[in-house]
Amino acid sequence: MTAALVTKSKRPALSAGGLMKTRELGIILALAILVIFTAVNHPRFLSGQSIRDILLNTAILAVMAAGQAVVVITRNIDLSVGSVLGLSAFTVATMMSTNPDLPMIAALLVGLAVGAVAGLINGVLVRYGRVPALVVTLGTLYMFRGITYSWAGGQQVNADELPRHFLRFANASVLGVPWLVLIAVVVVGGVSVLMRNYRVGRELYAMGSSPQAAELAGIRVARNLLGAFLLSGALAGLAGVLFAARFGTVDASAGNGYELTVVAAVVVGGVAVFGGSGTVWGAGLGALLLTVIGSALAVLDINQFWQQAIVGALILFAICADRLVAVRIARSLRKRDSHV
Amino acid sequence: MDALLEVRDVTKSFGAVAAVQGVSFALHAGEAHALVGENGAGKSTIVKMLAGVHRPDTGTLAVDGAEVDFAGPADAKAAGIAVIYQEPTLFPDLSVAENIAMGNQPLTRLRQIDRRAMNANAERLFTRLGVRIDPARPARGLSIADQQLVEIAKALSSEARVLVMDEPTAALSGVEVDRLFAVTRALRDEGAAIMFISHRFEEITALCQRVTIMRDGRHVCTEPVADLTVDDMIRRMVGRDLSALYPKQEATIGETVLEVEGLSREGVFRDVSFTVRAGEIVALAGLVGAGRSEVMQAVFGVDRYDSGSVRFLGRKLKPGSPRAAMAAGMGLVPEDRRQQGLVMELSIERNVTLPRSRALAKLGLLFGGVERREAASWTQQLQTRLGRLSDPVGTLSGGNQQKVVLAKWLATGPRLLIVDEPTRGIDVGTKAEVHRLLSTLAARGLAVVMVSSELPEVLGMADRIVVLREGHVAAQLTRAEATEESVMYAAMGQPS
Amino acid sequence: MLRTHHRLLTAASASLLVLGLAACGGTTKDSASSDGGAAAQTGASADPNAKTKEGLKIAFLPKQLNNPYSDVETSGGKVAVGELKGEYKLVGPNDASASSQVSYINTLIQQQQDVIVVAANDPNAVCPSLNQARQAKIKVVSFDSDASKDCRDAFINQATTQGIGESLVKMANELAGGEGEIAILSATPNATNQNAWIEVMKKELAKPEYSKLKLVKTAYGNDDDQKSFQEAQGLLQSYPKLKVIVSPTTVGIAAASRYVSSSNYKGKVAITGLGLPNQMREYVKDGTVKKFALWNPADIGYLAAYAGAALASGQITGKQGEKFTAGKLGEYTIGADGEIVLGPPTEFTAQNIDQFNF
Amino acid sequence: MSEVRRRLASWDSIIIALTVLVLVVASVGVPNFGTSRNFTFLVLDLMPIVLVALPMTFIIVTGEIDLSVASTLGLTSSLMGWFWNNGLSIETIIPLCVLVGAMLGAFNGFLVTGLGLPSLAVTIGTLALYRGLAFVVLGDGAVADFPWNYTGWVTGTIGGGAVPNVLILIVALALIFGVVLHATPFGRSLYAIGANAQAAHFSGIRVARTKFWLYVASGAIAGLVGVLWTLRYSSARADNGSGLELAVVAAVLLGGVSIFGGRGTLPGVLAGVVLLAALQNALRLQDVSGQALNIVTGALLVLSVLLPNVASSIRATWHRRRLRQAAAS
Repeated sequence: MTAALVTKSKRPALSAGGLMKTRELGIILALAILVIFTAVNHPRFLSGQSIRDILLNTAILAVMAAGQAVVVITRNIDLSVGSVLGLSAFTVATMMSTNPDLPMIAALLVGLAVGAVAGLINGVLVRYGRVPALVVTLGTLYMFRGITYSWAGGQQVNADELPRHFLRFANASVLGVPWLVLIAVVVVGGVSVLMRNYRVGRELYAMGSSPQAAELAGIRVARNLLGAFLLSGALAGLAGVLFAARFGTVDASAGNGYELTVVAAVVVGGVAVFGGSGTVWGAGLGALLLTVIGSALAVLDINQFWQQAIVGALILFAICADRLVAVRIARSLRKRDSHV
Repeated sequence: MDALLEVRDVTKSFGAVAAVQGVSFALHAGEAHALVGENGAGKSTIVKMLAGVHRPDTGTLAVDGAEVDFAGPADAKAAGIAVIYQEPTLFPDLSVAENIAMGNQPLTRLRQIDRRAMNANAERLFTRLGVRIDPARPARGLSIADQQLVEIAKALSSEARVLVMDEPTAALSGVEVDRLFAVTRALRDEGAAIMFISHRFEEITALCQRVTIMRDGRHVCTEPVADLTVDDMIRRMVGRDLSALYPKQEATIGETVLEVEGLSREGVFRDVSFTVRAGEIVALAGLVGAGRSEVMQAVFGVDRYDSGSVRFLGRKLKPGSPRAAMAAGMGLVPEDRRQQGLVMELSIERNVTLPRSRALAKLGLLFGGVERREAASWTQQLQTRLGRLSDPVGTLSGGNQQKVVLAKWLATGPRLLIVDEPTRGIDVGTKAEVHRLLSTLAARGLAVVMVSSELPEVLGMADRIVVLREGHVAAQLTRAEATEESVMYAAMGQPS
Repeated sequence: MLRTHHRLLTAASASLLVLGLAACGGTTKDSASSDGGAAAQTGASADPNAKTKEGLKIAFLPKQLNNPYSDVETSGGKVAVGELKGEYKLVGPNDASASSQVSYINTLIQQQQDVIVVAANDPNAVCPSLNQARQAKIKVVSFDSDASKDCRDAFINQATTQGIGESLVKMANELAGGEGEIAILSATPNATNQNAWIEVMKKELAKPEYSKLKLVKTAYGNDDDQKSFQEAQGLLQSYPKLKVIVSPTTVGIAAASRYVSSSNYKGKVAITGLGLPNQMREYVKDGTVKKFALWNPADIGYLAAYAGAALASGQITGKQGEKFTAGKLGEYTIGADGEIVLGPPTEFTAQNIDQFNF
Repeated sequence: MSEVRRRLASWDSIIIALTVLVLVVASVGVPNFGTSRNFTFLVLDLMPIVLVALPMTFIIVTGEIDLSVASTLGLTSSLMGWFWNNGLSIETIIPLCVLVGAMLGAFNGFLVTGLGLPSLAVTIGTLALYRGLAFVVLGDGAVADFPWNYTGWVTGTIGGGAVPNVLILIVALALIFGVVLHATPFGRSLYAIGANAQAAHFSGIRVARTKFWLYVASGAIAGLVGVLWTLRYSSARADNGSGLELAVVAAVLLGGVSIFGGRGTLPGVLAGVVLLAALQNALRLQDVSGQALNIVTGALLVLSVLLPNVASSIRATWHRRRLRQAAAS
């Protein structure tokens, strides 16, 4: 293997960082093309109100996508997020309608707590029960939703039952940026930095990249895994509060079927389903892209029925592209190392 | 001199198989200690206990004289034990520098990871090892040698007091081995304890002061290396005379069965040609990573090849189709029994009859214990020790698992049997049985290709030896020409 | 191995084909008559003087459970069943899907109810089950959203289709000031009621007096709060000159009002349609909504329960011209196709809205 | 442990026993449960799940998954309405829909085996794609005027008795799938692929091709169920069967099939389907809301994997403790 020494002197054309950048660049490019095309046909698409609406619609999805991305990076999945959102939204809405004097921060904390408990249950079952995440979260998807339904029993919390300040939170803004959007940016940004620059983040990547090696490397797999599920749950809980504030009407079916949209955002955003690669802010971009597609279709007056089909095609396109890029890089790396 | 690390009377079994039984020895500061034994002697289990992966069933480990109970690898790491495993355990998606620094990344004041310091640190370690690997590239796609070097850098970076190295040199070139030893000696002289596992005795004599020998999961002896000759060590490892292990029978060599011509696959092997005749045992020798298994897997069709041809019994074999190879009369006992040879969760009978289930079916259906009868007959012929045929094959010992794999392929009635590391990880007794079986089969006219890393096995069994180096045929030696030296010389491309 | 597999596949597909072809050769849409399933429930004659039975088991099956409008409707039904000294039961799916409604109808048949009062999620999909119910001597009254007329005994219509369509156009015209673009935000595209009303609206809009009103789009919010909310957004983005959104569904009008009241379209775009006063009060008070209409939904449930009881007691059979008394609401006459019309809708404005609580 | 005891302790026998228990208890304790008409309703309710679960079992046994089945069902249902509106005869439409289903499955199969993409991601993608296309084909509308002799056959019973016509179809297909899985070389190869695809490849099993055909079968059955669903409700709609994929996967896993592949039996799966449907039916007759059933389904699903794991780790602890005691004495 002496030849290996000789060829190693060349710097690689694509470094790890460069690779990841190209992936998110693709989404940004797709976003840009879509926005420009739509705006040329419908200038109002770029009006302040329209951008505000898109960002508000993205916010909830992006918050959930950030948590989901962390779980998927560890080579797991959390299908229960839609149900956790529903549970949290209904809990918080009920609480706020019976205690209208509670401050907004109480609502946020309760939502986070409800989600965190749900996430912790998932994590414990996955880690200590040794039950695959897909099975656990499919099970808790039913269970959390069932709990919400049994509790709500067909009731609905309406906008007029909720305190003003709670509803205003969804539209109020700081320096022109709505709170909802601000929260989403802080969550996606914060989790991105955590995953990129902190030890625990890199350990989560390592766990997804090679679970056995992670055990051998002495990474505290159990703690990290519980943390990942707890984060995903807590963020779904937070999303529940935002949902209640934004839509004002909450019943037991809030967030039904959201899990697939969230997973789609994460996958489109470049997080590999088999873990280890992708970024949280990529997932956030994925959420934005899905929302913009929805809005653009409405504005361009394309039959709204195409929307779901386009989302599906986009997911398939994203994973095909990732696969092709991976194959090409593997080939180029092998060529570089080979001497035969 | 106080013992830095002590292994006290540990036992560990997996299901019915006792991997380690009552083993004790001590590692001292400033000592390089060799652990030798045949494959399957229990060395890797010891390593995994030291690493905190396995907990001893009975017995204890002690660090600095105090008993410790490792709940996981983190505890072992915290106790100052670093391990380089036989198979690299890298994170393919992370950069090389991150792989090395995992767990103790340099931090900035905000407790963020200091990437620049991390990369510089990796660069420094590589310089110390005398290799050049870009610290920022992902670990995915590194060659096996480079992966092993990253592993070594990883262990060095943790500044451990005990460094356990499980066959670190298997994939390395002579220059790289020299560098590694220089670094290791420096560590040893700084007061670290080194545990070194290798099959190369010259490396053991070059590096180590003491040696612990294991056989069949038991401790044989721990003695200064200087007191033992290589022959002593081998005798204690094997526990019997070598010749009995390799019961080579004379066979009449028949017509050519397999012709491999100019077989190439980019980045793996190139222009490999050789022939195998009926009744002949041809050994494929070479270092790990020389492409031996890859060539035979391409011949059998489980892997593809880019150019060249495989002719079997005079007909060109369809590439990339194990099914075609099977139908033509070829069988492959693969290198990795757990991953390639057997389906561990399935029962013994299902495993034995897996390639044959179509032939056993009547009207497309498998009824009335036809598989069990078939499996019973073959496992009996191979004297497999088993409970029930319906037990999962994973409950058998390594040697008996290997017999099941052999049974599975012999049941197909092959004209050519490819055996890849046929005795890896099985006990000495079974080893001899497998060798006897292969000899008998060859004597009956079966053509055998044997890939093996064990020189004695190669020399003891083969009629002809094809030596691969870096993916091409370095030499073809007859039984008469072959010696340890000549084979190693060809395999390494330099005097060893 | 694969050959066997092929054989099995072939065998399986062959048997499927046989299955498909066995029945008869070449039934197409044009040759098929789809009324074979109608239960023969004629012949029975009404006895207007029959005594109203007590202890009737009357079950309500709304489109879905957690819908405030349905809640108000069924609460009226509960009152009526109490007056009739019957047994009231409320069941329903969590999602507004026809298939889950079918399972509930089946359960009600098993439980041997006397009357099923149903709001059909799909007029046809529930038909076979409703007919099974009728064969099991259960009377079927549809309310809110009709099932096919050959699989129920009577239908409680909130108002005539014509009347609602006309009043929706009239309100839109007033709010638009006689000219400009309007859009409709409906429930699901196959919702029976809404589609009938929209049909009438289109006919009305074709009249000369509304020639300056232009219907630019009909959007569908699927009676889902969030979807309706986003559809309202989409309408306003796509049609900058939009003056009025007409939403003939309580979910849609509430969602659209909430969006407009929180956006800078407030005051520029008017919302009207059919809504519940309690849900709309806020938006009427803050000026987003000037005027909307609705009948009293509780009365629908009330009337449905009485109609069911009258059917089960043999006072009526569902034929045109039969009469029965519905408690406090007085006497009703059955119209064509078993339709019973509740009465004209009420218009709500800032002046009168506080008089209503539902 | 003896072989008999091991058989008895396996999850699929537990689930079969549980199913029988639920059926017996419900027949005795729940009024109207044991009637022949309720039996008909029960069979009709579980028909789509049980049929889709057959190929799904095969796919999960090989370690893959197909989440797009319900969308395939929806798309074939939509197409069925569209074809019907365009004047095709029902006898042409039915095989055509099954064929379309097979093609949709083949597309999944190609992406999974041809391009080597993870099946979970692929079928989440086609779940959205196929459902979207279903809406594109038929919009939110419904086509309802299917001929009575077909809709009536699906909802009807043999000779007007208790046995629904579709039960013949269910039994026939379940028999075919059961025999293929448990008594043919093809079935053997599925377990080998699921437990260790590499070893299967080394044993001459054509892993990719096998998986491809499983997706085709899954699509074809989903297409057939799309037809049956449409006929049962005499309503071709784009949203038909939405969410069914989760119910099917839940039933299959509940029946003791390992999500990692290589383990599970068809009788177990059938028991899982019947258990869920019977519970739902019985609870509804008792006026227990469907919501409570969600909790039961979820809990059963998690327990079906959790309990065997807990049992085995308890056994391992005992084993170690015995060894330690033996060493100490």
